[in-house]
Amino acid sequence: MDSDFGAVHDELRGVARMMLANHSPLTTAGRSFKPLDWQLLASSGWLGLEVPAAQGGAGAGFAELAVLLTEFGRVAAAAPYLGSVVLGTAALSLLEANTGRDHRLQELAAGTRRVAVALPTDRPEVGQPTAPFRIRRAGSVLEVSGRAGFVPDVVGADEILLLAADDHRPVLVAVAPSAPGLQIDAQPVVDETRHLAAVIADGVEIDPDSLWSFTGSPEAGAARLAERAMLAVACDSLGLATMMMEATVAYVTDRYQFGRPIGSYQAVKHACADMLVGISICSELVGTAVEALSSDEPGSWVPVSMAKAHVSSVAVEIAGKAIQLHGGVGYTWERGLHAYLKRAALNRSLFGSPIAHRRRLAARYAGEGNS
Amino acid sequence: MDSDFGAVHDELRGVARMMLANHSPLTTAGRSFKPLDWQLLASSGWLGLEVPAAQGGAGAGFAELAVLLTEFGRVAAAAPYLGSVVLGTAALSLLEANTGRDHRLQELAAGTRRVAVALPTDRPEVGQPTAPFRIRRAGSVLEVSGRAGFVPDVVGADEILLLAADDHRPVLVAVAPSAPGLQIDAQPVVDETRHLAAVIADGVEIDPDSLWSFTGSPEAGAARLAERAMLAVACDSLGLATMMMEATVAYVTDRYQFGRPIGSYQAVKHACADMLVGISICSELVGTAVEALSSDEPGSWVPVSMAKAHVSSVAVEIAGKAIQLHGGVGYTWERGLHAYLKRAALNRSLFGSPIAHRRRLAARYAGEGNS
Amino acid sequence: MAVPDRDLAEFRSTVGDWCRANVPKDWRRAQAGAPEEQFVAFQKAWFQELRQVGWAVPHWPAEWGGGMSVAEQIVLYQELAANDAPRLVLAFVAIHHAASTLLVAGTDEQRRCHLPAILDGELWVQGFSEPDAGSDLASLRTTGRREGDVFVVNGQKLWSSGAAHADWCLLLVRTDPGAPKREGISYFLMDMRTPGIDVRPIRNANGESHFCEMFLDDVVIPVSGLVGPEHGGWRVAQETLSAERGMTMLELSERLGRAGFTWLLEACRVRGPSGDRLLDDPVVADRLAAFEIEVAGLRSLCRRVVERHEAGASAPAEASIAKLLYSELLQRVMDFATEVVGLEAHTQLTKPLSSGWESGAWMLDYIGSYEWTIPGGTSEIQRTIIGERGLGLPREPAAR
Amino acid sequence: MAVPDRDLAEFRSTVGDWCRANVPKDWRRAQAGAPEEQFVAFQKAWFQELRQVGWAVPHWPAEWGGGMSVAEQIVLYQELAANDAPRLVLAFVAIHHAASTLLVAGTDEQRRCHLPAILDGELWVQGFSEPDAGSDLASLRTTGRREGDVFVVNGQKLWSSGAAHADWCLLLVRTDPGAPKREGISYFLMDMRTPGIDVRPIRNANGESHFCEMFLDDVVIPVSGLVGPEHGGWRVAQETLSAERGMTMLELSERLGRAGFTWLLEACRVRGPSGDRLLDDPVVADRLAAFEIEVAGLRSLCRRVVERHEAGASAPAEASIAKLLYSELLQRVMDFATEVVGLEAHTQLTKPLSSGWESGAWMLDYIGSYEWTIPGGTSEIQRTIIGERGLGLPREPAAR
Repeated sequence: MDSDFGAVHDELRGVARMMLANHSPLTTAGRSFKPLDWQLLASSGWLGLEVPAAQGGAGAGFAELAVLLTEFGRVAAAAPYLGSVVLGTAALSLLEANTGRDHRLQELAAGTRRVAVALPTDRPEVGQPTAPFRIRRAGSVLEVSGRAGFVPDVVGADEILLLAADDHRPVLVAVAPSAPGLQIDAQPVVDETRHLAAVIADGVEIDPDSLWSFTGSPEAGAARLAERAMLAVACDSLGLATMMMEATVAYVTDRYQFGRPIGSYQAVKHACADMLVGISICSELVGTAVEALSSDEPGSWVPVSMAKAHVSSVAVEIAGKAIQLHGGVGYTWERGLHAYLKRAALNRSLFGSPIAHRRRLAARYAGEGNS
Repeated sequence: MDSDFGAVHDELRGVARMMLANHSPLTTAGRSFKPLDWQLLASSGWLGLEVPAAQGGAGAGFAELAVLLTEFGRVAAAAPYLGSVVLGTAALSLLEANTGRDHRLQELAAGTRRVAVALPTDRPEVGQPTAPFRIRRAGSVLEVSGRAGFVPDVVGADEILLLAADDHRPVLVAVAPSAPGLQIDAQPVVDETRHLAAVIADGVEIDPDSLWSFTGSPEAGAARLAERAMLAVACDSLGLATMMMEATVAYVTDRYQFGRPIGSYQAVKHACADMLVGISICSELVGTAVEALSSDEPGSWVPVSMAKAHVSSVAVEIAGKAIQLHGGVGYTWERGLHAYLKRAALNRSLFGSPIAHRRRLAARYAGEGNS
Repeated sequence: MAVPDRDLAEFRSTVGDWCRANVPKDWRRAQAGAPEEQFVAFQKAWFQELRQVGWAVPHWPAEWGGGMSVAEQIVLYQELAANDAPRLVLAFVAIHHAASTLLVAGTDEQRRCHLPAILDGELWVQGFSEPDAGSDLASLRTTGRREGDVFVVNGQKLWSSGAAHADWCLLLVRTDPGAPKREGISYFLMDMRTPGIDVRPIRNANGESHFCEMFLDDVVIPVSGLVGPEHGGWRVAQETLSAERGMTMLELSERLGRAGFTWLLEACRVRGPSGDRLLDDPVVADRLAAFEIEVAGLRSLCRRVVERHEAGASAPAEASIAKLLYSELLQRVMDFATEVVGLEAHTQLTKPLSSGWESGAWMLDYIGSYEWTIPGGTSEIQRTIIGERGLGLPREPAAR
Repeated sequence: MAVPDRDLAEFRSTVGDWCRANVPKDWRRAQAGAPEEQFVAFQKAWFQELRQVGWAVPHWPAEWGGGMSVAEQIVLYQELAANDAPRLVLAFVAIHHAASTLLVAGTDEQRRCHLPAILDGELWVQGFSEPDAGSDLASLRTTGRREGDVFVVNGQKLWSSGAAHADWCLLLVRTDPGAPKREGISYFLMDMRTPGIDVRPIRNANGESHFCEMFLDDVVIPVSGLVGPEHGGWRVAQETLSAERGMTMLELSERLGRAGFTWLLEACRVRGPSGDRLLDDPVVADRLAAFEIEVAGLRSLCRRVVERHEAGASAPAEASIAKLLYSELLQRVMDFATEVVGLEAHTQLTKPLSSGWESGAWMLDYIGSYEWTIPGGTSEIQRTIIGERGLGLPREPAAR
């Protein structure tokens, strides 16, 4: 039930599915959650999918990235893709052009540099993310301070981009992980496929050349970054839910109890049908949001919030039901289903809870006019 | 799955079930919703269940009344029992003794008088019902004004008791339906087994002998009346849900499709199991609330609100599922199931919606201490 | 069949303008609780209005008066929904089931006889279900005995919506009682004026009487009324029944979004006696947002289903997915609306019959929603179809 | 068995006082993520503490060290829950399943041998499930070949919780391969020190290893280890397995109410960085109230189930109703807690094993809830039991 973005997407999806086939916790028997080989991702062109050809990238868009993100979700991929590619590359692309930026994009596409982006992760406000850091100017000295929790893929990044308020205007500030005054506290979570950390800056001195403005409206740039994060998580949840459905269908077809495959029992069959029905809607919501974000539609946050709220919830239900229908086997570490449930539940809370997104959507109803 | 209040209740239940057996819309083929014979109810002693023996009643309590209310729910009984017995008799019993009151109780028990009580029906505030009417004193003249919507069993009542604020103190005021300035607007609803009306008083002059104070705390008296209304509706919903389950079990046992009784299919069987599970919890909640209300426990509103919120919701689900599992037959007027769904949905909204009751319960969490 | 986006936008505004000029402003109020004859007259008139602009049977082939692309049909139904145009509920069986039966399996003569007549207002009814053949339609027992050039039919049909007004009937009859149950059924066109047909209305849960029982007592149908081969009617029914379901689901999902959800929002914006609005309750707002999301997903899915069907790339069971989603979402929305609107939701005692499955009379609409979760394959049957055809899960063992 | 209310109130305060004096204040923190041996030592010590006051096996007959009335047991478990006492999870199979097996079907000698030993700390494990015999337990394939006075057992058992620490095993074995599947099974007491037993831990979804696989390779069990008749073990298992479920459900539902829901309330009262509390979100408050209601109903139901069981008036399938309700409510509460507490709920990586199914580590607790919806008859199996035994609905046709 994947969305159909045409032949190019089908090919990208096919290649990705083949390459990732053996990396799912379902096939590695839950032994490890080893990150995907970063150089392999680079050589596949997946790190520079959205990087302009001039900087060695593929010059594609978010629609193509979404195909990959869904595939990564299918295998619950442990890779710093969210931090470095979905957010890092995009953050740089949203900046006004400068040589430092172009150079970095080149390195990102080549896989020789990794970055992370510190956005507000937990409770997004309606419409506009609040910068978790702020800039202070003392004479010619620039300092940044603030805190962001649960930032993806910070550990191991060569550089961290902080979303900071410069006199209320959102900007990005690049800091080295080793910068004096910068503290990185890994925040291990139950989901071992994701790596999060708190980033605390206490008067970190910054090079004026590392303070960058967004192209066009700074608020729009910051909002766009946040929307990418939300939708990336929705794509991930769609992929993992689909994999959970397929694994369950395969299991209940093979597993016999009382002389029949358990998939022939209505309780099991109808639960699987509900998975397919749920995924069908999720797939539409993601497709609509991806189209809106890719084509820079104004108001794209609406389909993005819809997708994030719904898909991230349904994926938890489906992963949970998958464990239930696998019976005792599904509850073992070895079978690997747990990795999907944990990731699905984490996805639900990353970049805005379903309740927060619905609140954001419902705020549109308040006017007396049409919605 | 009825709650067990002992042998006396079993006997009362048994008699009631026998007497009411042919009055269900399921057995009358939906032809009519004729009210139960009021004199028959009187001669069964059901109208004076809670009336003291001195006034010709049975001197029983709410626990016994609850048994009957549940049986009335089973047959979706069309009778002005809620207005005249559950509220009317109780309202009079909660008053300070006086001869007018005692005389009325006697007539109520005998079935020669019917009353209705105008409480706030739709959105009960936390803890304390707001009187929908107010008393104005102009010299020696007493007037009452105000409005209450959806008051049960007003049409046909010999007297209407208005919950009114007398200088902020809740009192009851008795008015005749024909009193000048009193307007009664029938509010027909989809559920043909219930009869509701708006009562509008615009400066209705009242006899000082018809203005009555509650025994003890006026607020407690008014609250007790409201709680009785809520719990009566929960009992009704429990009874009708139980009947819907039984009718469904009987139907799916008899109805064959694809060579098997449809009750042998898991989709149907498990749906019926969920009905029983739901009713089991409802039965406990009602039992706990009846015990609390019967024994005048302080804080009885908590189990009452729990029962009203939950049982009135579950009953709608069960009645809806009953129609669904009866297939096309369940959707016909003749089969009578619709009367149960309509009554269940009306019950859900009468005397406080589930959301309002849950809000009331949740207000207890706000303190920092224990709940 | 690709239609340029610009042309579609133009078509959209054409339909919108036409609707604003031609949809009777007060039709809902006028039709709510209207007598049967008035409903029939209104439906027939509206059908002719749509026919004049070419929008009554857009899905038919061009040679018979249709020929609209799927992309344009989507726009058409979106705009009809957005402008709250009456639905063609009375002609539904005629323009969908009868037409697709004739187009797929009928003879040239049958087509020439009936398709133009349908455009002129000929009404049809389905005679499929029976008291003991509901979900298990193939177990039907109405018999047809061949006597030379005619069949003599006896039996009872149920749920024949609109039989009281129908001119013709699509009839399934067991013509070979000895054959396995799906192989002894024939498919007929039956003239409703034939002697021996007794139609009795059945009141539904809302008190309306559009369903009927049909008693057939030695009804004579000529062999020329056969569609498809003798005893080969089951396959005809399978092929033609669900033909137009995709576009119908699209139309209904658009109406659920444009009419149903929008009215619910409006009801939640009404200020109560104390000046508060339901919308100001965050619990209500949260549920509204959840419904808006699901409706958006459903509408998108329905568009995709018709596009894929047009492209010959239908996913298995996706019509069942759309039907299950629409019907259960409709039911949940109407149930919720009844709950939050509260007692007022119970005071609306009539609704117009020409609407989608939402009228703003929430309690009646909630009850009416069972007309979608039960007929045409109950939700339980749909889940089995989705599991078996959509996911390839094993079938249940057959009953002994 | 009626105990005066006054005595119960006094007993309640006795238990409460004792708990406040004896429950280790910091046991949850100390036990979270503690090494296996520490958990075992803690459990054994706590068992002896309870034993000393007579509360370790209150449900046993007085002659064996129990003899508490049901009314008192209810009070005991309510107070243990209210004071967050550790649960006897390690001895669970010993004091419940082993004891009820011995009491109902064991010989005097078996009872004299094991019941006092259990009080002294003897641990037991269940050897019932197998890889291909999960919900369909009776299809088990472990074989027992009789050779004179012994049985030689071969096979594989799964989900044997606590096998690594067990001294004895309750074992179901197919001793008559030719008989119908429920009539060829024998029930054994197996000494875990017997040669040929290989126990391997299985990591569960939370990374804990209390489940085990047990490989049996020519394990010799003397005939004296038989419980009930040879080949008559299935009935023994049926009679004894669910004996104590009622009181266990009562204990767990009390803990869900007193520990689980109360901690969730506390988590929702914590002020966030911006000073707001989850509780201030009406959507959260609404869900909390809904859960409080369901938990109240469940606790009441569980009390009623044990009282009716004591009175010999059990309603059919009510044990299944209680189990289904508890397990699914537990799951929904933990899922909701994980959702609303948000990312912080994922940072708690360990939980103590001696708790009920709630520890305040919400994500782990949510995952752990599947340990209740799957084993001991999945929720799907429970619904079938409730439908068939509780409501008398017809069974499915047997598979060919």
